Amino acid sequence: MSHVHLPDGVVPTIWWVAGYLISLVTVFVILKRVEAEKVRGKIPEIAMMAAVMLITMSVPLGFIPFHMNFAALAGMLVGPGLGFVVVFVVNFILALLGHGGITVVGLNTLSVGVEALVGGVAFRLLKGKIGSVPSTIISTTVAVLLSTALMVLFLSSIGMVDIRSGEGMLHRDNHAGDGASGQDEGLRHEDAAYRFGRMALAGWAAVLVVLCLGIISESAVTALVIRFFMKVRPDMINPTPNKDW
Amino acid sequence: MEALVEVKCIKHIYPDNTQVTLCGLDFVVRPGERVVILGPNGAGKTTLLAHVMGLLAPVEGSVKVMGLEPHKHFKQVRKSIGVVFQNVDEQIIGPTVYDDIAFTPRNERLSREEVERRVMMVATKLGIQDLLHRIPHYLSGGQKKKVALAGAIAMSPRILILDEPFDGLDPASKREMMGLLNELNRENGTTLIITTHDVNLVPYIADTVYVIYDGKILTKGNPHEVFIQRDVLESANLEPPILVDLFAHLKEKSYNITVPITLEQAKEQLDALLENPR
Amino acid sequence: MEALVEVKCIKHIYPDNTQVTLCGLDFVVRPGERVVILGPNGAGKTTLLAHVMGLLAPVEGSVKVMGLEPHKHFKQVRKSIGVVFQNVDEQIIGPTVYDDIAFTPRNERLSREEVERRVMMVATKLGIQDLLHRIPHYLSGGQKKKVALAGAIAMSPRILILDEPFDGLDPASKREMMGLLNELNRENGTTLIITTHDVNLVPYIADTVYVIYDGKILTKGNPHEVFIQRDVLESANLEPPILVDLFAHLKEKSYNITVPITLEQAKEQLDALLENPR
Amino acid sequence: MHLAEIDRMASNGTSLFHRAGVPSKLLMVLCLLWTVMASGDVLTLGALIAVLLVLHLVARVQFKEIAHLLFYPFFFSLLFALLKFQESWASGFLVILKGTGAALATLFLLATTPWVEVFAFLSAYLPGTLVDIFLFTYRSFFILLDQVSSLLRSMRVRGGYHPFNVVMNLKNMASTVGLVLLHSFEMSQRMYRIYLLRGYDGGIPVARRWWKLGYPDVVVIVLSVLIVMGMVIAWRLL
Ligand SMILES: Nc1ncnc2c1ncn2[C@@H]1O[C@H](COP(=O)(O)OP(=O)(O)OP(=O)(O)O)[C@@H](O)[C@H]1O
Ligand SMILES: Nc1ncnc2c1ncn2[C@@H]1O[C@H](COP(=O)(O)OP(=O)(O)OP(=O)(O)O)[C@@H](O)[C@H]1O
Ligand SMILES: [Mg+2]
Ligand SMILES: [Mg+2]
Repeated sequence: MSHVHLPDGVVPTIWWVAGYLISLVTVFVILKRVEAEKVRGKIPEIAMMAAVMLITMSVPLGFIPFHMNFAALAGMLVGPGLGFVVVFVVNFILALLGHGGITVVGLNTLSVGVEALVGGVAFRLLKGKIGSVPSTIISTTVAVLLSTALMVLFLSSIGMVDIRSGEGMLHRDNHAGDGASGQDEGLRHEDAAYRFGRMALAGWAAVLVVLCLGIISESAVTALVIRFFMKVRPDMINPTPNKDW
Repeated sequence: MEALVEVKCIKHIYPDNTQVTLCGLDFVVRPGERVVILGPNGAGKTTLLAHVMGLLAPVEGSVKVMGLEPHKHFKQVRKSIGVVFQNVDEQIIGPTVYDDIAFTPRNERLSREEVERRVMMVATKLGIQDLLHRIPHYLSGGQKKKVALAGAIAMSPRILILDEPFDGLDPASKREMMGLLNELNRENGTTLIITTHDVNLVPYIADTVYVIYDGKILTKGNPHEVFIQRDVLESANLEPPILVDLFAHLKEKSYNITVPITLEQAKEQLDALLENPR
Repeated sequence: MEALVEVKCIKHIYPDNTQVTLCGLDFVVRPGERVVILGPNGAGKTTLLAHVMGLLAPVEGSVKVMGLEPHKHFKQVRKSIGVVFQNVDEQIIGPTVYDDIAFTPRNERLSREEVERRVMMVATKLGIQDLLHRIPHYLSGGQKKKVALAGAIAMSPRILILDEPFDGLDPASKREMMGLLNELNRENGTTLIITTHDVNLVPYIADTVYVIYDGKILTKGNPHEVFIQRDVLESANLEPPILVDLFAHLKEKSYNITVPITLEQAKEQLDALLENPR
Repeated sequence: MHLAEIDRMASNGTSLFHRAGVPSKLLMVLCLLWTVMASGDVLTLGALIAVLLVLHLVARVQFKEIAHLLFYPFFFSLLFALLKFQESWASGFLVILKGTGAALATLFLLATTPWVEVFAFLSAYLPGTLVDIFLFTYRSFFILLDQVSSLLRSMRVRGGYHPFNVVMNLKNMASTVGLVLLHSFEMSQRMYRIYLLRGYDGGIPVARRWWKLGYPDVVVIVLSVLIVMGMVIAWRLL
């Protein structure tokens, strides 16, 4: 669970509609940018990647109820743009099949798709310079962090979460008019901690711990997989230039 | 001798409510025995093997391996069992042949030297030392089967279970695989449980043959006993080996022969018969 | 008769630099012929078929199908070819059996009625009408093979290519599959190109047999001609069918027989011989 | 694997809802979704969820699978509910009920309609490439699922499963994922060539058979209207 799936019903309607529009437009633009002939040849790969993501999401890792998501890996293997398409397909199917969030497929795609985009682009930039395993770890970590940051930023900007206290932004009267500027951060933090009790803090801390574990395991497994490919099929990691984007 | 494996009238229900039963005779395997299971597609051969391995639990009936119920005592029983699945691609886990053969020993937390010793031993036995650093995915079908077998016997299991080990192999590779299995049986006393569709090979690899069809174990016995029961085989949608078919024809014409099951026996029989027709 | 398929001394290099050559005799298939290709694992059978289908292009030598080079004129050649691959899962595209059989007709932009007519026709021929609205991955192995075959023959191709179609089937299903193929050949004049490891089936399904080994086409001929060349078969790591083995033994003892290749021939030969030993 | 179970239920079910066409079911599910999203109090939501459960019951859906699947939306909405609980218990529950209820509504569609049919319907409105990707994903998913479960099975039999050892599992998982990816990419290349051979030139055609309205469709449409009306009346009363 290196990302937080938004459930239905927490995001105001305009926002999830906007999310849908933006992600669909992105998908269309990506599919249009590549020539029809090429996309067609890529469809099996995109679909396989999506299937792999769907399947690995259901493989339990010991007793911890989290799963890999491999969006960054998708960006590295099929390319950043097509990786984004993969994320859309996976999110859509998952939402239909009960992970919930049919209304927020667009937003979830944007937040996870960023991982594919950033992971894929960063990997392409780095791998020539510092070798594929270190660049995998860096790209994955950056991608997951960025996507999480975006998610938190988004949630705080719609008033679900207060980014400064790291908590639920609930008593609107308390924080009203603060905007995103955030002066006297420390003070408010303590203030908030007292006010909202231990439960929220504990919950949020748990989320952070899980997040760290998630980032570490995601990077580790992605790196191991990339290393495996470097051994077996290096041509898939270093495709001939401008095969796709 | 006490039985190593004993399966009594089991019933299994797959998640989609497909019911598979196996009643009729009991399925019994004794130490050191070579057992072949015959039956048409969908008869339940793979299902039976999965119960013996402890991967499935029966809803009715009993499965015992060395006196234990395999699905309850999975860990203990697993250590006595080596398995080669039908589709070896799905069983080769390691990124290199060496890693794959070392998979079980490493997971048993053996020391590095011990792991290496075992890998070298089985690799030598199967003649795949040269492949140790290759990537399994790019080996030929026959080589992959050998790697899978090597991985299965790395911990010297008492029982070796093979689901259609000869599938997709050319005749020479089949013969080689048979030779390897018989050698394991002879030298280490490994018990073999094998399923196959190739009846013509059965006489060379089986002490006991079980025929299953439509939820029942129809018959058991040594290959000769089983193959002369042509009506049973036919009712199970199977065919007797070609030689049995041919000599049964002669027997019907009341020539004085015993139906042979191997090529050598057939040659002898024919020679004797032609010397001396009636 | 002019050749439908003609392959002359090709060489192919896979991306990982594995070189596969096929020289020696030319591979020639005439309209309406049933051709079986024999050879050990890794001999290059699947590679040869891929060239005929136009999926691979040779770096040396020439491949002609109906006078065209298949990899250059892929679209034209494709329409005359139906294919059943070894792993049928990879070839079933349609989300339902109906959609799968209709895949090629629809892509050829046939009218809805024509598509339906064709689907019903092949489904009836193969006896899978009841499966039409099922989802392919819930079918058994044998059923999937039939669906794949139905999809391959929906456009009534002149040439039908089958890579190990009998693999993993039980004897009854094998016989059924053979019956279907022979019927197609007899009734529609479909040319068959088949690879298999099961030499015992070859006499029932082949007009011409090619033996390939180590980059060469070693021999060709009708099954009888090929199977009595035991030295060639042996040098190709193959075995003659059991009956050929048995009767060759008699022939060596200078009994007056012609080596049979089918069970019926064998019975006749034996009957005649026993009536009349020398 | 729950996705496979749901698909199996959808493909093999025979209830009234299984027999209804995609458009009418889609209409009903959209109505349900809208009511779930629009309702603002615990009581209405509770009633809607009760209705949904009854619908699942009528469709003879296995609750065990549903429960497993509902764990995800429950868990994720719980995260957000934790933040809301400080406001009031009711608003916390509202988040959980909304998240779970919406998931329950979409599940109802997928538990009574095979995946394929939903995409076949959507294919009229989505670009061809995207529909092809969805259908390819569907096939690939089931082919790979078989492979993965076999791989996991072998791993178990070969002693590679350690329920409480995350590091060991991570290592084994990485090699499994690598293998599966390798198999799948090579398979996808083979499959693409096979598809070309079979005449693929963009567009996997699917039969659409939903222009006929049967009595199950009528029932479904009436139910949808009732649900929406019930919602509107509930608003009036409040
Ligand atoms: N995972 C499964 N889910 C549902 N049904 C199954 C499953 N595996 C097998 N079956 C069914 O159980 C029955 C027995 O199957 P099994 O695989 O044991 O047959 P088999 O004798 O091994 O056949 P084959 O010779 O084709 O390998 C069949 O009807 C099959 O369809
Ligand atoms: N995609 C590939 N990449 C690299 N090498 C390959 C590939 N496919 C086949 N080969 C190699 O080419 C040679 C011929 O393989 P091919 O699959 O044609 O043999 P085959 O006669 O069909 O064998 P089998 O009976 O096992 O199916 C083998 O050495 C094989 O390893
Ligand atoms: Mg089986
Ligand atoms: Mg082949």
